Amino acid sequence: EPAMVYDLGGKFDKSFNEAAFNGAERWKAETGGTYREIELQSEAQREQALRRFAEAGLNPIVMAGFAFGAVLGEVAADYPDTKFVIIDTKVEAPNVRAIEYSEHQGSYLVGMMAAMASRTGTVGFIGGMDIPLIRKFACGYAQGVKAVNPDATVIQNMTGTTPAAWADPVKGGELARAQIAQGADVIYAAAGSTGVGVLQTAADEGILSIGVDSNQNYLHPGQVLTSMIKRVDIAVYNAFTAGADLETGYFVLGLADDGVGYALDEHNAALVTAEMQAAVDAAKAGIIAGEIVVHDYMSDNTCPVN
Amino acid sequence: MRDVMPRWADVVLIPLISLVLAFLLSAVVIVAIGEDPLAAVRMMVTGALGSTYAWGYTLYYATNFIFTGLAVAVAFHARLFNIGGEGQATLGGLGVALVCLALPWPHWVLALPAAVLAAALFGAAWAAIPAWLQAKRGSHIVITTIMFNFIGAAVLNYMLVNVMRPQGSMDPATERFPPGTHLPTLHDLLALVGIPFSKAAPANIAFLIALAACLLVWLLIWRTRLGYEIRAYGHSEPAAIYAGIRPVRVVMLTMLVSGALAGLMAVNTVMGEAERLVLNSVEGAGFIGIAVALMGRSHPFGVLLAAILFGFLYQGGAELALWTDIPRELIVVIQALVILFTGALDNMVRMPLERLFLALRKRRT
Amino acid sequence: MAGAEAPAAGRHPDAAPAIELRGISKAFGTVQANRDISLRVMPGTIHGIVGENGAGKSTLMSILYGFYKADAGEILVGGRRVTIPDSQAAIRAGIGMVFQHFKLVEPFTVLENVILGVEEGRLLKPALARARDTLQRLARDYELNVDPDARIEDLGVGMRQRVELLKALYRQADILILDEPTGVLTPTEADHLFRILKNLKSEGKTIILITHKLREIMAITDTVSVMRRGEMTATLETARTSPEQLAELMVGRKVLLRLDKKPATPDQTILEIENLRVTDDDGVERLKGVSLSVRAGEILGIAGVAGNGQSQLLEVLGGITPATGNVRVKGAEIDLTGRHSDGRSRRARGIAHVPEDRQREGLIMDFFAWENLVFGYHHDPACQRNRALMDNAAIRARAAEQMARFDVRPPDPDLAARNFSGGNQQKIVLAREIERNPDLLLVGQPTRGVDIGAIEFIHQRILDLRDAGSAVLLVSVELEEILSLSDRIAVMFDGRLMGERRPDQTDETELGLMMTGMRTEVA
Amino acid sequence: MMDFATILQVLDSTVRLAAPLLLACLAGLFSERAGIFDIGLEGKMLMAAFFSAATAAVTGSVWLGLAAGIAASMVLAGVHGLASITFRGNQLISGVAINFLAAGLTVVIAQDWFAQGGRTPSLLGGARFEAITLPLADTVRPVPILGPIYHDLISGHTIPVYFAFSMVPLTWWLLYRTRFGLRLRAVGESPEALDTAGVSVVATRYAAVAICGVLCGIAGAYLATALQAGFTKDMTAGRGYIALAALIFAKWRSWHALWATLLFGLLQAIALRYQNLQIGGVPLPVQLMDALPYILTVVILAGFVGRAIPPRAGGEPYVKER
Ligand SMILES: Nc1ncnc2c1ncn2[C@@H]1O[C@H](COP(=O)(O)OP(=O)(O)OP(=O)(O)O)[C@@H](O)[C@H]1O
Ligand SMILES: Nc1ncnc2c1ncn2[C@@H]1O[C@H](COP(=O)(O)OP(=O)(O)OP(=O)(O)O)[C@@H](O)[C@H]1O
Ligand SMILES: [Mg+2]
Ligand SMILES: [Mg+2]
Repeated sequence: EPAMVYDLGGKFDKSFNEAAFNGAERWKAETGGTYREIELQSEAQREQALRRFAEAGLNPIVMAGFAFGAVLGEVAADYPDTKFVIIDTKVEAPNVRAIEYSEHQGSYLVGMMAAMASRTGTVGFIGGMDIPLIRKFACGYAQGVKAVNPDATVIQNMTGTTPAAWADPVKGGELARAQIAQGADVIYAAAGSTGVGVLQTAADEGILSIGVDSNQNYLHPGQVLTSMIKRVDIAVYNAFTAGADLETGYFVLGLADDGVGYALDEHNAALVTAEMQAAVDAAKAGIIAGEIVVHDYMSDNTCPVN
Repeated sequence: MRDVMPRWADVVLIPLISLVLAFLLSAVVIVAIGEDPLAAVRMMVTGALGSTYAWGYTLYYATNFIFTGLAVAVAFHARLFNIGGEGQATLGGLGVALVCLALPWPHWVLALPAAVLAAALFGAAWAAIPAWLQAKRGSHIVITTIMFNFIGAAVLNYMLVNVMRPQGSMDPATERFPPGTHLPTLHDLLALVGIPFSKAAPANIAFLIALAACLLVWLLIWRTRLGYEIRAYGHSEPAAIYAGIRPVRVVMLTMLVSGALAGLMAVNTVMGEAERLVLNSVEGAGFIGIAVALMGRSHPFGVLLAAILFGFLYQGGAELALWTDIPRELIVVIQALVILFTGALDNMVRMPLERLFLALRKRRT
Repeated sequence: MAGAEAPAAGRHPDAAPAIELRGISKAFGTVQANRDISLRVMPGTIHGIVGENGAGKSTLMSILYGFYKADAGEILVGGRRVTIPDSQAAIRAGIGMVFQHFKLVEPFTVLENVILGVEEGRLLKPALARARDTLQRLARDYELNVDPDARIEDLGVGMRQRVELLKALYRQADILILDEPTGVLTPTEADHLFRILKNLKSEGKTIILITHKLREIMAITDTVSVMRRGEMTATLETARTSPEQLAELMVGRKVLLRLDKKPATPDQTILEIENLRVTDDDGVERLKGVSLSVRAGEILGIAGVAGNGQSQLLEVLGGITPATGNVRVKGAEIDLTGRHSDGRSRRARGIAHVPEDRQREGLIMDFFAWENLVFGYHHDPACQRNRALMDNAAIRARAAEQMARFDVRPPDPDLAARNFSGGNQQKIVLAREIERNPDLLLVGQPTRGVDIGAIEFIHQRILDLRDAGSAVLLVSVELEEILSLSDRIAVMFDGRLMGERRPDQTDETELGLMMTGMRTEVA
Repeated sequence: MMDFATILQVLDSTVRLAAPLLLACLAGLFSERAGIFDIGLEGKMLMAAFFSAATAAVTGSVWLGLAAGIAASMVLAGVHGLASITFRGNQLISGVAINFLAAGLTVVIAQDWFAQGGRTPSLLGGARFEAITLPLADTVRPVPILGPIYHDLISGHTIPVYFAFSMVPLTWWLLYRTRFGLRLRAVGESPEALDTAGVSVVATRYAAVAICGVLCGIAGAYLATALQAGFTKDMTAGRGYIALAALIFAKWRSWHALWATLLFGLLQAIALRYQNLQIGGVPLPVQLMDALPYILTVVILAGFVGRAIPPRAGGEPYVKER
């Protein structure tokens, strides 16, 4: 029986954790299997949760979030027969499958769309916890925006310095208001369930927003320009499907692997013009082909544009 | 004139009835969310007591609650309501982490006393300002300790994010403590006497420190002059002043001891279990200390029993959350009900009982 | 037992009693505060109630005023049965009460206090205006002048009592209960109060007056009831009784007014006080330069109306209140403000202290008797087992002996202090303080609320200590006690000593005059 | 530095963030002025937040949600009243218990009803309080300075915000100009005075506690149905404690409560927007901003900025007979 461990935002954060949850649910629906899951209540429980599941003989154990990195190193060594999957950070151990995504690539695409949809030439970015991973989103986004409109302004805010930043919709809403006041008319939220507040405020104030991780277009139909989807669900689904025979190692999934992308569905069809779509698809092809290189913030902790 | 009730009724009967009421109400909640309370209890018992692994967790949590429960109890004796165990334990954690990371400790035997000292000092320091404000300025210690919980959280947050987070890490946590600081677990300790015990459970030598703390607190309160003065002050401040007991001194010392005890909890969590400092490693244990002290009638032995009960609830509750649809917050509900019935609604049980005993006595005479 | 029939008195001998109580009983937990009490008070009279502390006087009156609910019994007002479940009902029945401990809202103004509960309407404005007018009228009619806009916290006790009276009058009370109104008053204020009461009586109002002072009973009441241990022992016509008879009824046996005591043999000076001054938290100077001395083997009694600084004097000497001036014990200067100005340092200097309020200060009511018997002396080397721990076994053993010697009943060191009667509680305190053979014993109100048997015992112990060569400083509001115990008597008034007398060369009248601040320095 | 528009923005969000603090603070004011200390403001708000969101989500009506929120908060107020008035228990302990009860029950029930990890579904349309535009807001907008102030700052908030601010003079009037207020203040200073004046201490205190419940209920409902669109676990995030701090800061007075909560709201608004604030070249860590309300309260309590004297009978149960 496989197991899923969600990070502090909770499995219904409509974003990162929920993507993982959706993958697990899809596996359950398709195979009729069962799995165990736990939502963390505090940082201190990470290790306990992993050990509890490993003790109970669950296999594989999938965890969503970079913050598990530090404890997984320890725990994995104690349970060599259990396979672990960690998303968003690199952990090297023989029984660990570590998956990272090229979020900068997906963010680049939605950045282009933001720039094209913006009338004011000012777009916003609201990140969750201020860590290199989120700066990677921001940097990719900014590059996409500038690629379309070099004169555009990208306002960037982070919500906090601790995991609480992933779960503060009020703060997200207030930051969105602040950015709107500064002229932003498209805001990209990469902040877990904090982003729900951003999208809500954007809808209330009549501007466009961009969702993250899961497809969030449905939250405010006609008011969410698109979502930068990160296919955590596929990672979970694949891990569950592979079961104990899971291939371990380190994997980076990008546009080429459909690990990241932008969402297009009936909720935002009216917002995405054909021209927009063409430009973005071209860029996607360019990136896959290596003609366009999107700088990865985490490679050197700097961003060429901002 | 005599007491209306015999002592055993006050010490045993009332808490017991209160506890039963709290549990009955909890059962109602479980039924209301469509679960079977009996099955839940069974699962909690196996999950918390059914294996050495389970015991290891139960005792690990109980260790925390012994420390915070003693902290609240000691303050209660001076009629001080230290609601700041959370903050004091947080700072205790900071102290432990600083000590563990400061030196390349060769062996835990050396690191442990230093960490114990640091945890106690940091915890006491965090209680000192509210204590001083209470003693000198009469600011209500409940409010100041609440404020210091928040300030403590901010301090830890700042330290972990801006100072102690290792280079390149995204996680607001310190790096792992060096192996020389790793404490022996119950597995290691019991192995010495040949008893097999789960290796994965986090209960560690801090449990023994907690037991020692119970004994020391008992000695302090009932066998030393300071304890005598603390109790006297708690019963009557004017009488204490008459007797030459200085309120400032008693309030300060009591709160320092209380804060130190709360801080010691970090030896268990930060040094014994996590082996690094993370945000919110206290996980509400400071507040559970209130319930533990109330239930244990502020007596170290009562605190020990109540702490084990809460350790059981905590671990059992975690198991429930894991294997059923009952969320972990059910434990918070139970905890709230225990505090409500043993603390705030004490008279609800006491008044009818007193009437009963009064009537019984009248009948006898 | 039922109360005796009240002899008819006052202006309407045939009228129904203004108040009639029948078979009132009330218990607080295990304490039976009132037992089957009956009482009749005729309209237009002043009726006194006397009794020892804890006899149940206040409880009975509080029941009449609806503050407590009686367990049994009935109340008739003006001949009609009424139920008084709360004070509102009492007020409606025309009953007003001035409590022993005032029931005023301190941060409120006089006006606000007066209208509280009788605002007549949802808004305050009309009520305040009406009350202002009424107060003006009452002030005129009864010499009850108070600034209606003053805050209670800024008023002295005398003024506060006026406000309480005004409250009752504003509610148009016909029956006024006053619970120990003169305890806190200066003699002038008390005289003023009695003038008002007579005035009210002449208007046909009925007054019930609780007091400890038999003098007042004799002076102002028409009839008087005596209570003892929750029961009503007698109701008499004042004109046909005497203080001695009342005292006997109060305590249940003949009262010895004078003790047998050997003449004092004063020795070297133990306590010297020079120019002692104390200012309390409210900035009021309570001691205004007191100087006195006490020698070994003598008892100095301090007489005075409560609130004239005697308590502060004891508290300063006991290390509770800081002060300025000089105090020397056996020639050594005592620290009055610094690091050594606490009870512990005083005890180390041979000063023992029996505080005025044993339950609030002298004892920890929830501690066992044996713990209380070292209270304040718990740092003594004899109490320690080693550097860290106390020797509880030894303390308990010594406590048992002391309790036996002081005839504490029951002599059980493992009983909590709160479970002893007042007299036995006091014996515990005395045992603790006297058995240390102090150089100086400070005693405040040693026999307050203590039954006569215990009084004699306690007095004897204090004399024994004197004869053993200790200096004793005695403060008491009971003039008889002062007269019978002291070797010298100093009278205190308004924070100053008014002069000194020898007990055999003075009497209650002279002392009483001095206590009112009148200089009688003729000798 | 900040321009006028930014200042307006920050003030605007100050108003939004101060509103729940103000409501809770006034709630505490009523309770504590009547002598019932209440550290359970947080719990009552949380309970109200959940039940208002849940009801609004199910019925689609924010007004029904508001009613449910108030009712839920009143139930907890009733528990507090029972413990501290009827059974004369320890008010602080009761408050602690209530906070835990709310923290636990909201999640347990939310999980049972909605199975969304302790949340309610997002609220849409009529299930939320919408911002209302005050008359003439658009007309006067072009007027310099005053126009934007009226349009951006004063207009455009939700009904509970306006309610919260109008409660300030109302509270003052109630306390100082009405019979009820006189009695309420009296019972907090000297319950025996009120009792002997023939007014029921118990009834007066229950009334105060009930008002506290209503105001906390509105505060909680505002959080879930106006400030946010739905309930999330622990969404009060310590606001009850900040309100308590503000109450001390305000020295238990209604107008002071307004300034205190506005100040704390401003601190929150600034902390929300500026992760790294520089003042005179010195970087202020955001953690300091977060902790500032608490630090200020401690400073106030220490008596360095005028002393806060609580109602005299506060925290003590009224015991006539031992
Ligand atoms: N509220 C109360 N709760 C419990 N016991 C009480 C209460 N009030 C009085 N008692 C007890 O009832 C008895 C009678 O007390 P009461 O106050 O009526 O005496 P009193 O005659 O007025 O004495 P004093 O002269 O000291 O005023 C005492 O034993 C007292 O301790
Ligand atoms: N000026 C003073 N006034 C009153 N008490 C005093 C004064 N000086 C000392 N004492 C008390 O008298 C006792 C004996 O004093 P002394 O200084 O000789 O004691 P000690 O053994 O040195 O104790 P310590 O270590 O506390 O100074 C002590 O309990 C002390 O507190
Ligand atoms: Mg009395
Ligand atoms: Mg010395």
